[in-house]
Amino acid sequence: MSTTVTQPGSVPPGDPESEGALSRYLLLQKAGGLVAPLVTALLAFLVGGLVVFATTKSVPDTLTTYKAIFEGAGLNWFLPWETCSDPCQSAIRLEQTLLVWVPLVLTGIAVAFAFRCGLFNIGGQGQYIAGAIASIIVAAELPLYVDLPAVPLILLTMIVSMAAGAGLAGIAGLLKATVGAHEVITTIMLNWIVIWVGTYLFGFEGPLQNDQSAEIPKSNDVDPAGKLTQAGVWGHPELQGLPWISLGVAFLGLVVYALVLNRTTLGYEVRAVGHNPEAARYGGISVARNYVLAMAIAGAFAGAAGALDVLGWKFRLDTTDFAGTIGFIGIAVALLGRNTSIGIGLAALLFAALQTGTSTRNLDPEIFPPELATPLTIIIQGLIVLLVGADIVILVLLQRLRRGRRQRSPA
Amino acid sequence: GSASHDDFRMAFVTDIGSLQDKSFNQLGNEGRIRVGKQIGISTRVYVTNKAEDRLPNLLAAASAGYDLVVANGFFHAEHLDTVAPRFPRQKFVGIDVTKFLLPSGPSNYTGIVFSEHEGGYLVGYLAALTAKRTGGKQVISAVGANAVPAIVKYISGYIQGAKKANPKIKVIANYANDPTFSDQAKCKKVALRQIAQGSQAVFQVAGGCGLGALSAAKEKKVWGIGVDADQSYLGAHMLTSATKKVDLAVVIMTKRAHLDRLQGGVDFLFNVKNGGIGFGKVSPKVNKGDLAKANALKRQIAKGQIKIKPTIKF
Amino acid sequence: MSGLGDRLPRGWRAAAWAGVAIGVAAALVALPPIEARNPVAPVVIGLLALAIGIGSVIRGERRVGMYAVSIGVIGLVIGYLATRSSVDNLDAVVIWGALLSATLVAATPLIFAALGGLVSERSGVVNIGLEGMMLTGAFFSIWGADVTGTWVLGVVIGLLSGAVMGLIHAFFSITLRADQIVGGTAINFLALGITGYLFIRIYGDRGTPSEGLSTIPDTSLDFLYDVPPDRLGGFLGDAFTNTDYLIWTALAMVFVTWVAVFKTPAGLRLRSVGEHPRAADTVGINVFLTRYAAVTLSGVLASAGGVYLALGFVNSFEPNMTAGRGFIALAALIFGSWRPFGALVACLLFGFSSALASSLQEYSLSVSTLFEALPYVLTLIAVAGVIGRSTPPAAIGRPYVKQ
Amino acid sequence: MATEAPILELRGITKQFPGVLANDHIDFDLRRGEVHALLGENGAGKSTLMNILYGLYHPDLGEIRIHGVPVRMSSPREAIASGIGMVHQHFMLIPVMTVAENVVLAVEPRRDGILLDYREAGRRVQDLATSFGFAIDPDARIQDITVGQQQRVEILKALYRRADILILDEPTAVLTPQEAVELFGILQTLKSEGKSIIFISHKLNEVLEIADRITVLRRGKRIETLPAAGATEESLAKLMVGREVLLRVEKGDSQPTESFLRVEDLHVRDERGIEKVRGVSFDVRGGEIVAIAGVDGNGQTELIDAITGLRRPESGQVVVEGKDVTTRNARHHFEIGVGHIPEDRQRRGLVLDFSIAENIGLHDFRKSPASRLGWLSPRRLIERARRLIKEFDVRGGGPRTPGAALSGGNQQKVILAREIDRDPRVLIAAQPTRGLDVGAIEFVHRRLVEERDEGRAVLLVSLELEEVLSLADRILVMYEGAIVGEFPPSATEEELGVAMTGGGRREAVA
Ligand SMILES: Nc1ncnc2c1ncn2[C@@H]1O[C@H](COP(=O)(O)OP(=O)(O)OP(=O)(O)O)[C@@H](O)[C@H]1O
Ligand SMILES: Nc1ncnc2c1ncn2[C@@H]1O[C@H](COP(=O)(O)OP(=O)(O)OP(=O)(O)O)[C@@H](O)[C@H]1O
Ligand SMILES: [Mg+2]
Ligand SMILES: [Mg+2]
Repeated sequence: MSTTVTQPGSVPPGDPESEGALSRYLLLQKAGGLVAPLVTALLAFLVGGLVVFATTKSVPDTLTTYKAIFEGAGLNWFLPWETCSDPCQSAIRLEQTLLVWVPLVLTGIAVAFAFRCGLFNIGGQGQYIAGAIASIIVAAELPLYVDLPAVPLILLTMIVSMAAGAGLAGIAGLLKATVGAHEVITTIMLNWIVIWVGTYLFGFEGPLQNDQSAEIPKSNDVDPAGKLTQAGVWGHPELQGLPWISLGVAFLGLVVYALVLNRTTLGYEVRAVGHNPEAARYGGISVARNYVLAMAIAGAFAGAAGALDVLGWKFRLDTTDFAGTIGFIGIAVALLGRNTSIGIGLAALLFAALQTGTSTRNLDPEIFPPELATPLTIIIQGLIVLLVGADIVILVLLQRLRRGRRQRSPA
Repeated sequence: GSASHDDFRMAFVTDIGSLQDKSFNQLGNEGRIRVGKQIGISTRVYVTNKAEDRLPNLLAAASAGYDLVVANGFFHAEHLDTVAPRFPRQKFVGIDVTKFLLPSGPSNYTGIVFSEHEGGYLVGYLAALTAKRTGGKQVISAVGANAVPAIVKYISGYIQGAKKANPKIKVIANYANDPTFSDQAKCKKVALRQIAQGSQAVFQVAGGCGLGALSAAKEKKVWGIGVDADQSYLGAHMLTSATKKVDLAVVIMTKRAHLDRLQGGVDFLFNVKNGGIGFGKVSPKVNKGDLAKANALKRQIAKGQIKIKPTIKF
Repeated sequence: MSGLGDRLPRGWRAAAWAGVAIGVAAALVALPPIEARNPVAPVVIGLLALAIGIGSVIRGERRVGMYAVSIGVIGLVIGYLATRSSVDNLDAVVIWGALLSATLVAATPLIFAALGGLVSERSGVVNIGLEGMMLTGAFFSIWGADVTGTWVLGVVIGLLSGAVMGLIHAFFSITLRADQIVGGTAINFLALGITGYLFIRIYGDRGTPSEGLSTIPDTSLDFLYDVPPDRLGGFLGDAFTNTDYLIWTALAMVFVTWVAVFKTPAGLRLRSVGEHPRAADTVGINVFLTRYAAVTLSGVLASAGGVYLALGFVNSFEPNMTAGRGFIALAALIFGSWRPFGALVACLLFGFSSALASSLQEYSLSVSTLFEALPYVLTLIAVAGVIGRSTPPAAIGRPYVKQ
Repeated sequence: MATEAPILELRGITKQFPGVLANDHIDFDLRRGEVHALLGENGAGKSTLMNILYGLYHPDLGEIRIHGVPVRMSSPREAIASGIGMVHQHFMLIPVMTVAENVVLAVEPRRDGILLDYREAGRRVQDLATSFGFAIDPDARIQDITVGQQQRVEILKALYRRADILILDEPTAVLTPQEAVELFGILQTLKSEGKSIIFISHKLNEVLEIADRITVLRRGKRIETLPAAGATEESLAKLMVGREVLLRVEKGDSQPTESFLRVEDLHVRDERGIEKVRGVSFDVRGGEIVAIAGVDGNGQTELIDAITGLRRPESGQVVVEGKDVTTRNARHHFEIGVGHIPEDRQRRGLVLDFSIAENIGLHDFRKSPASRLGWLSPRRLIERARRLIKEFDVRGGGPRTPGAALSGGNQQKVILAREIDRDPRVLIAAQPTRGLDVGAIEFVHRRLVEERDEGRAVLLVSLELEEVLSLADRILVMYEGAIVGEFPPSATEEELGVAMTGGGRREAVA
């Protein structure tokens, strides 16, 4: 696969023969980049089927359960022959899936971006919460004192939330850059610190606890002007519909991620530092600055996720929100998506679909006991992540296959 | 019931926490199963795993046409307020969700409120009496999971009850601060510290986490007091349990709805008087006189002769 | 030009350590049993420690000097705050025996898991699956004790389950050369899912048995209460009578791990594989086997943390009962620079501050949630201010490819 | 010299790598007590052959016999058991461990059955070293000792395992002339003890000096095995490359212009706070090559780091074209026209996972045409890379090929292309030919002279005296952080050698 256009008379640099082995390898890697996760996911579902089978003890029931998971995620909405009654259940379910997809994409990017700079950001959860808390402060508390129209309020909220996420992650980046503190420690610690601060703020007798019902550990509601639902939703605005803005921001996030990383000097620096900090330094790139910057940018993505959830459908925070796992699943999303934009988008869809698809409202309790639904989800997630690692096997198999074919076909 | 109710169906929506939380989710679910068998109706449970599940679960239950949808836990307030008005021909019940939390005031909604402080009062009273009889440093304690309304009410009642039995008693109240309600080690450590401060009885108000507190009581040979369900099965160290009969509430509401006698737009109070709140099996080692006093107190509370503040500062 | 030795005189290092001790003393004078009520005492003593620390730093003893500076400041602040607080509250918060006991209890699962991480990471395999390995150990120890009727077999089964998780991690990260972080993440998911699933299927409604479950017995050290004087006896009794065998095992394992990793041929080989697998290979060490053994052993050690938590401490199992301790252990391991005693110190610091955090509730229940952040804030400060960079084994995270 | 049956025979060894036939039916034998040199260009297959012998690679075809008995080397363990020891091209030492730990690894002396007896280990290492006549501190950490000492540790490792056959893969590539001489002394001792040695090198003079017999490989094939006596450098070079090679650099006289780079009383400390550069002053004018000669570890690395903005000097001045840049960072240096070919191409010179095109943009990706307003233009990067790949004859890949996939020599060409194409006024070249074969060295040398002739100021730092003598217009000798003498290119190796080891100190010339 050589797209090289050579000038007449000139010898192409690295002639096809010598480039052959290498380009074949690279092509394979690219193919593997798409094929392997797909095969992985399929394999994981097959193995997960064993768990379902062990539970239901019948093959048809296993298949029914899988069908229910698929339809529960609303993925059948995409099937052309699927008809949709009113209210369209498959649409509502898909909407729920996408509602989870949005923050998963953004926290996935938060992990991936740091990864590309050689940093392991376990702090996606904390940065997400920081963004959510900040958006409550701006969109629910601030309007009590100042009247702000919708557009400035929403913009301000988004900016402050992203800054909150960026600031939190930036601390980890700064500590890494200045004293060399390992980001795994600092992000874990910061996660817990934010969780407890949030619990304090909105908890019993906390400073930001709800004004109306003083005994419930939740925040005030987001000002109506701050709700993203005004600009239109997929579904009903009050029924946890998916704001188009959220969907748009998630897509935009993926595009921005890919562009920043691959098409900007900033991305070049980040990747250089990620691959070889010493060479980057030699190349005049400030490693410390990039550590801080990469973490801050990563945190901004996670912070945006928190803001979109609060402004888009949560409208308030309560203390149970802090025990969530969005940020941690973001790690799995980044890993499965191999830190690429498209990969993250697809991996997030898979994990989101799995979450909504296996919720008890979608599984028939007669067939699959509702109390086992949660562990089942987690087991399948684990299998997917585990088998991501096995992709080298798939790669090697593919390589063998291709080589075999090549040898058989006449030159 | 009449023929028109033969296809009556009921759904129960849990709050975050497992179906086996040994606490309000589990109790509510047991109520659902029991009432389903008793009056022969079909029922279904919807488990809430994450905050974003609450509304879709309610909506799914309502859309599926369940005649009665019971939602567990006060975090459902806003969502009930959204869903109930959309399905006016179906009934909605919210446990721990007073109707005042639903601004639109739907007429097909019935709130259920428990007087946990009465239960706390009773077990606090019994614990203090028992400690008095044992002698020594007069200290008892309570371990709450987090500062949420039901827990605050339990502990407030507990303190007042203990002081009623012995005004000089010291009551240590701590939170384990375990949002997951499952980190038993945390509750156990808190309880151990309380016992080191001389506590003779540990009241757990922390669901799954609280089992750790009871384990500390067992190990240190002091009294343990269960919560919500009757936890006397945990062993001989159990003094008693403060019971909150969520299961009973589910059963009663369902039966009423089934007979079409469920009144909307009101709150239903469960307390000592109507048996929704009380104490469970009492250890046989407890002095009979003390038990009699506690039972007498219970009757007084039922008659409204004793004022218990739902929340006090502690 | 004078050599390195001349510029770092031993005297200043000793002085710096003395500064650390004085810093501790600044806090101690204001705490029970001394309870000085005048803020001058802790402030003066704290400033002394600070001065010594600064002096040492200027004289070139930077590391220990910084310890003295930070301990001096912390001692000063704690001491000052203590003199401002009521004696009642102080007495309720600072029960040294109970604090120490709670510290040990909180630290023990972390110690096991951190040692597990150490063995694996010293061989070059990142292990962020510690959390999952702990959780499996927790569940299977309870299940084992329940089924076999004896805690000994419960412990064995719990440890075996950890070994299996370790083997899975080893297979994927060594044989299949999967990304080690991916493998560890998967282990965490799988453990959470599998233990949750089995717990519900086996123990559904009532939870793991409470009566009749054979659990790890406590060491009976009641005689400690009789040690004179009364105060000391009370302290020792409060601190140590509640300790079960696994607490002592954990402390012993720190020493054993240190000897095994740094003083034996096997340890040398283990470290060589983690530093430079190709070099190890060229002298005939089997890199794969060494790593397999290390990761499996890592699973056993980490699961011991879970075994202690479930079968040793709370005597029951709840899904997700490890609640993030595996990650804290990982942080402790890094904090301690991949050294057993370093990790021990980190675990104890963490255990102590979380014990302290929950007793600080005496001051205010409504902000008790904020106190919960104390261990994390302290760890962050320690890492940022004093510990700084810690160098991991050179080959960590990289799969070894034989030619 | 022994003439009995060979103690080691390789027959028909063949090894295919993806795309490369690294060894093609190679025969080789080794006699007792001889030094047998293996000679060949980069990539000729020398290391591959030895790795097969040592059990690291498995041959596709062929047979290994020791004392006439066929053996299967499936891992280094078998090789060690057969009495083979190998000093690898890239040392197999663990930097954070001590000399003793490295030597005894896997064959540790024990105490009480389970504990490692460190004292015994240290003693054995000490004894062994003494008996072969070299000094080493068993308790020193590898990362703290010089490369020459590290090599001795490698030899000790083999001897400790009672090796009769010692393979040395390019042992002198990293040594100073003095160290090389010492090494040859050691090899003579080993020979007299009856050990047999396989000696791999690109350096023809060394091979002629030390070897008894020479086998030449070219492109995976054995070309010839001949006795050293009677061979000449020219004849060997021709056998290696397959054509006539210019061994001396052709260059005219230099026409120096004004000073482009001036260093004034520079003091630099290393990471551990030790002063490695102590008051160095010199200047380099346009159109001349100034070489800094010296034994490794005498402050060259720190000096270059300070001059290129990678390390903040303690005091003193660095002036480029009249501008004081002492406190400016690396990026600033590159921007005002300093080119830097770094010492360690893999660790520093290249981002191995980046493509060639991206690597070539490492210094100017921020500027047009590589980027505009922060936006990269991959197309322009690739165009430029394609041009330079052709101009600098980089083989083994196209613009999108990752740097890691290139051989060492080609990696160096990529760096050279990047640094020279930016048209720097000052070009700093540190060890630019380390590990390269004669063909590649010839290319690099020619380019450096060309750059000089175009009026650039070239600062060459090299451990190779031959290189220094043939390229430099002026030679500065660095010893213990100071310039101890300046020499003209007509100086002899002996003169330089004396200065480099601290003998006959002269006042530094500004
Ligand atoms: N990932 C890879 N895929 C295919 N070939 C590779 C890969 N990595 C390295 N190679 C090949 O391996 C060789 C690199 O090995 P090495 O650096 O030992 O080369 P060398 O023989 O020393 O060359 P030089 O003479 O330039 O130093 C290159 O020829 C390259 O083509
Ligand atoms: N692991 C490998 N994978 C693919 N190709 C390899 C590998 N190792 C070596 N090669 C290729 O095999 C050929 C012989 O390499 P080898 O390292 O034996 O050369 P060499 O003679 O030792 O060169 P040098 O003088 O640079 O050390 C080279 O073309 C190299 O690119
Ligand atoms: Mg070689
Ligand atoms: Mg080479």
